[in-house]
Amino acid sequence: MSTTKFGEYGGQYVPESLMPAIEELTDAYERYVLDNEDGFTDEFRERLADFGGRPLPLQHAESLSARYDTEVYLKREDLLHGGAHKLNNALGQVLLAKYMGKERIIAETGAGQHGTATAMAAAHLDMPCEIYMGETDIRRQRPNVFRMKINGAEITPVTTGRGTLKEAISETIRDWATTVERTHYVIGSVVGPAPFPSMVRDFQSVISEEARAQSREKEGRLPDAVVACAGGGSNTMGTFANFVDDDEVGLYAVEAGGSSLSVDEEEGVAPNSASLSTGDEGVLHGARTKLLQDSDGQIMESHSVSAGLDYAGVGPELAHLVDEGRVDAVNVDDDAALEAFHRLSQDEGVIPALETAHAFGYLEEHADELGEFVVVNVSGRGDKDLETVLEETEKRDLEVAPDMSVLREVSGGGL
Amino acid sequence: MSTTKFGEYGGQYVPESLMPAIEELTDAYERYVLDNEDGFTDEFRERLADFGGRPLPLQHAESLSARYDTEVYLKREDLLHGGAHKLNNALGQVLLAKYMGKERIIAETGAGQHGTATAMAAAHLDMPCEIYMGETDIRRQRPNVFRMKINGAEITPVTTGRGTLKEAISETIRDWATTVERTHYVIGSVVGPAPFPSMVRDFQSVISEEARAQSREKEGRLPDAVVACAGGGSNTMGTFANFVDDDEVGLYAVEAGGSSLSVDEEEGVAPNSASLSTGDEGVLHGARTKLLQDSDGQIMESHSVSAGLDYAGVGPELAHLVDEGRVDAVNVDDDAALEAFHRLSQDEGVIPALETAHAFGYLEEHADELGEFVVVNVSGRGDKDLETVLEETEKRDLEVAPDMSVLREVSGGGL
Amino acid sequence: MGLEEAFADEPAFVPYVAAGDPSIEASKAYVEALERGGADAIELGLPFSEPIAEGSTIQGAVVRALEAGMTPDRYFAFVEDLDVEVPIVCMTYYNLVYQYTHPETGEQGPRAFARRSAEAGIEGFVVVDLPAEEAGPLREACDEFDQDLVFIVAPTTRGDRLDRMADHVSGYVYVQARLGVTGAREDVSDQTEQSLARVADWSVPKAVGFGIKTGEHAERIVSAGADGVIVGSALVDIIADGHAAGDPTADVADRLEAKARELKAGALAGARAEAEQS
Amino acid sequence: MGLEEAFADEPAFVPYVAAGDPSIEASKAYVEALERGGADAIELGLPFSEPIAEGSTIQGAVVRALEAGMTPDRYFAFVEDLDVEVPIVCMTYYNLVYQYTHPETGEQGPRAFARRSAEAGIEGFVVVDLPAEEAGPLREACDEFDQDLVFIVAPTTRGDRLDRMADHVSGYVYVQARLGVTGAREDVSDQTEQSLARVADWSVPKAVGFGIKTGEHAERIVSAGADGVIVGSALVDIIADGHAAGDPTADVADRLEAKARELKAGALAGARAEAEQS
Ligand SMILES: Cc1ncc(COP(=O)(O)O)c(C=O)c1O
Ligand SMILES: Cc1ncc(COP(=O)(O)O)c(C=O)c1O
Repeated sequence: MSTTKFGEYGGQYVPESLMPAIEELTDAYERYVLDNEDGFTDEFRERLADFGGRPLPLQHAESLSARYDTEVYLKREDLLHGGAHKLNNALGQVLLAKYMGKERIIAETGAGQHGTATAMAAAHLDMPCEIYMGETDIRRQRPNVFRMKINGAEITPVTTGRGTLKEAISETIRDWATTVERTHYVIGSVVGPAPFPSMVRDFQSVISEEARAQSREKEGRLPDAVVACAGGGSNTMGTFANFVDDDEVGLYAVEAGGSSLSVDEEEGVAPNSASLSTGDEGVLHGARTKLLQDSDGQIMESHSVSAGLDYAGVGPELAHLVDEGRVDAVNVDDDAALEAFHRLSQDEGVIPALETAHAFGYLEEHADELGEFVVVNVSGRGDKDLETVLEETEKRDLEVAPDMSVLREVSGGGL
Repeated sequence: MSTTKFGEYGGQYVPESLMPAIEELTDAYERYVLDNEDGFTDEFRERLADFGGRPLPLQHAESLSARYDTEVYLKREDLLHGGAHKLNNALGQVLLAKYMGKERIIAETGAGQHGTATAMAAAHLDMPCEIYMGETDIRRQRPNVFRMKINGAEITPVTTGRGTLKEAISETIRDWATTVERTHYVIGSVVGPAPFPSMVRDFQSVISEEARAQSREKEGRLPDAVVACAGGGSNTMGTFANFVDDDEVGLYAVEAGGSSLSVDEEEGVAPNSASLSTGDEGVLHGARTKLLQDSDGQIMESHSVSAGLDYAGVGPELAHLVDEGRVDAVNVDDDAALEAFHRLSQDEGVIPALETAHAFGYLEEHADELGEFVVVNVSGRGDKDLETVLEETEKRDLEVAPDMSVLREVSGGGL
Repeated sequence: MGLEEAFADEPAFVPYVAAGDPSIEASKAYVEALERGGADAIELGLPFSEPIAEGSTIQGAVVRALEAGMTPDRYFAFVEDLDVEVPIVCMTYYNLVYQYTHPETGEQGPRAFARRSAEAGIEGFVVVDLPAEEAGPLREACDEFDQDLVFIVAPTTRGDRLDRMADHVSGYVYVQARLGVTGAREDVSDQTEQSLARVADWSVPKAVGFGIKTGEHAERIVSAGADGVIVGSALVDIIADGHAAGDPTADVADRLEAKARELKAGALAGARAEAEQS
Repeated sequence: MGLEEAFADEPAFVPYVAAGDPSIEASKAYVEALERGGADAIELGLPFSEPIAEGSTIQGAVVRALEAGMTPDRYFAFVEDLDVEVPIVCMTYYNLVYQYTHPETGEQGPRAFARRSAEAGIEGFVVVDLPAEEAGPLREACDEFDQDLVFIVAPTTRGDRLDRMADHVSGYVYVQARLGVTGAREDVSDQTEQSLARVADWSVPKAVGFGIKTGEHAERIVSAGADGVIVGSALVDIIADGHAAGDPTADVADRLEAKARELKAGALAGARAEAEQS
């Protein structure tokens, strides 16, 4: 039997109409995912390999290792089909929906990475798919919108609120509440009501399963530190899961510090997405967890230069592990993330997602505290972020930014 | 000793100032690549695995197999770091340049895939890198231009002629002729003077090395047909190389038929890039091969909806294999390639490069002639082509195109 | 207990509006108009920033109420200020309950929220995202402060879950007429009768909500066996239209009162029809 | 053989222009002006669409000539039409040789090209992208039709390659003064002397080209031991400027003639300087 709670966190805070679906899902999770009924897990692993491209390398980062005088390894989730760790989970859930006899997939997306992963998985498994996406995010993640449409998904723009991930999740829950009997909601991170946080973690834990074995192969031991960015926390939990019991391995969840850690209560806006570091306990989107909220309990608009970290909540298990002292919740601001983006691109030839760049921003600031063998999860590639990076880089005076004038010259003004 | 010729094709037709460099390269190719001196090949293979993500899957394509009533497998080069097979070669050559003691890398690029691969490899191996790219291509492949810049490469726009690959190659040769002693020119396909065609083939042949073994694993035998698109022909030769001696395996090189196979001599324009199918023997960019040229021997402007196939020449070895009857030269037009692009995206959840889509267009038209077990090389992913696909799809009335109106609505007009 | 009494004599009409929509004063006038129109109890929404169970109509109300500055403390003051006799049920989401800090005791959480509700004269709660499984702390606080805790039974609720809710429920049971989110519909769902059948032997009154728009809907629902009807979106539409048109509060209040009369009359007609059937 | 004779008496001045740049007539006038200015032989470019060894100046000439309609057959007619005495060397790229179809014999390839060249009165070839290794077929055709085949020695050419070229070369050897592509430079490269030293014992005259711009350059090159200077971009610049300004052909021809005089005078001065040194 799976549990719905992680300490006091987690649970199932959803409208009653969803509870039966959640019970059905719990049952399916236990049978198929935990007990490999009908060979579900075998099929999942096989598809992850053939369609997804797993296993993925743990790459020694030569320039960074020299720069920080420590052995830095990159866990290359950016090489997963679709360009981010998201497919591990999306493929697992769409496949599970098939096993459950569901006829339709819905999902929300912020950065568009979960949406594209879900659209790809749905196309691969021949499931109709509808994706909810905030209008703001549609604007700032156009390439991913294209990709979802091209994979045959329907995109429904969400116009409420600020039009980002939080609103898209609410809207997807609404759809689910209406169509729950034939629809599976593929949640995009280790958030939401149980069993989602556990299930998404299990699908993502292939990251640390591989990384743990690869660490032993490459360095003959476990790493001193494992670093991953945290939005909802799915790449984070996936990267940590198989190390949680190894007390000697430090686990660092790097949140988006945005432009500042302080908060505008009046406007209901937090200029960051650092719910683990600065949030309070509360209930959002089905789970008790750490949240960005005002003193009344209204949810704040979070902010980050990276759309995929721009979420006011965080996975309940991660909140629990932070409270337990097992995981260090840290954060990195927009500027440092952008610098890290350029540094990794130029020094290692790996263009990371802006989300991922936060993990490298932390490395830059704290490498000397992380020991002699550090694994950083490259949760995704940065192709989706190119326009944002250009814009945000132009606004700033970064040390490591490249000169982009050739684009202006050739296109004749305007990037 | 390597030979410079494939039958009558190939050779070394270059200005005298480059000949010594070509001799030096030949020597390095023989020692490092062919004889694994100083462990070059071992290091190359290791970096292909750790940095590139190899081996890559041979994936069973369920929908296509059902559609064509034949077992269709996808060789997933789109999962290689950078998003196309190009890194196999770029990494090999940049590494070789290091072994040769060169201080600087130059390259030309059309679709931008070879440029991004080279920029990534150069960043990874800490080599300064300059990329020549036609103005037209800079405009139609913006995301790749961003990526090269972000990886720290310099981009030099080429304004001569129509501003595409042909001009970019000429310009790169000019740079090389000037700086040859300290510079290595990373040519992007199996073209150019010997030893480039053999060397690039060798670096790319990891594709068929894997695919051959994987075919045995998955189906217990070799495929009846292997299909790959052909621009210069590097993914093509890489996919064919280890099957050439297996006479029972049909090899299909799919060229860009563009909008028509006929030619406008007056304007010097071929509305296609089908040099294998329609070209004549001639000498271009250092090699004797099949070319799109007018009756005087002036090179034509080729055309294809996919920038990466848009080249008036083709690898000399491929020209030879076609003449020998070992490889079938076929072609697919722009419309069919676009249809195939959408079909693979929707039915398999794999968004191919427009170049790659040509191979699937051929499958659609000739699946019944290819036997019961077909391997198609997915030479790259389509992220770079999204804008082009949108534009070109809007101009046409395709059966399988998705409805893109959501993008217009949200962005408020104009895609 | 006040809530059950609302259903005691005749089928109850229970309107929903969001407190503070579109302003504190107008909202007060609207609540009072609904009582004049025949409301037997009022579900008064305490607006939460993420109303995941609401359709676009009530989302709109929530946004307007939040923009008008509604907060939990202002909500309680609003209730204290209301000039109505019928019981008030606080409809909200759990995070506001969970976060609530009592202004005097300084205590935080469900107990503080229940205490303050009782002080304000509220009779009970519907907490939309609080299933019976997670309701322990609030249930205890309700017992202590004499508040009812209403649960929603969905068309999909069956078996064990029904039993668990039967154990926890008090005041009335909110029978959700159809799957999905709130919002007025053109028709009445077939699922209603089946849902009513499933809770037939519960000791609390059965109020049906979700999608009821007209007196005729109300009549059919009551004739199908409901003890009352809950109507939200059809009323919020009137508020939204009035707000959009810039109509005087009194006019909108009159319209609400008239709509309330229609719905109450429908419910009564339904009761007569049911009496005839049986 | 005509070509070697051009270097026989005194240091030769060998200009390069593209046939047909910027029009057939103007180009004819320019070639004739160069002879008047003292040219001892003329390298006349047959324009190819992919001039990979040329810098931007000569690329420009090639584009203009192609736009003016220059083709191999028109090129031969152009040469036949020229009113000059000095030998003409055809400078081109191999694909045009390879593709050439003789209008009468219908034969295609190097032999057809050499035949037609001989018929037109051409004395030899420089084929920029044809190293000695690939030159077999053209070398044979040249022998048959009494054409010289000039090779370029680059600063990087050494050892075996030099020997192979020494075997194939006739007419003169084109000593490339620096690495890179054609184009006028402000200075004269140090590499020149070293390159000249490497071919010192060759039996053919040594002409140095790449980047020579002024009479003074020419003087220094000849005094360093060259038997002649080849000048292209500095002359093409004059044509390009005149074309851009819309100047009358006669004016541009005068400027070319004057520049030719300067360069030839420089070469002669260089020969005197060398004679004094030795
Ligand atoms: C590349 C990448 N990394 C990280 C994240 C953050 O999500 P999570 O914290 O669930 O891993 C996202 C979300 O879109 C993402 O796209
Ligand atoms: C994805 C992809 N496929 C194919 C090609 C064609 O090149 P080649 O024929 O050398 O494989 C390109 C060239 O850019 C490419 O990007």
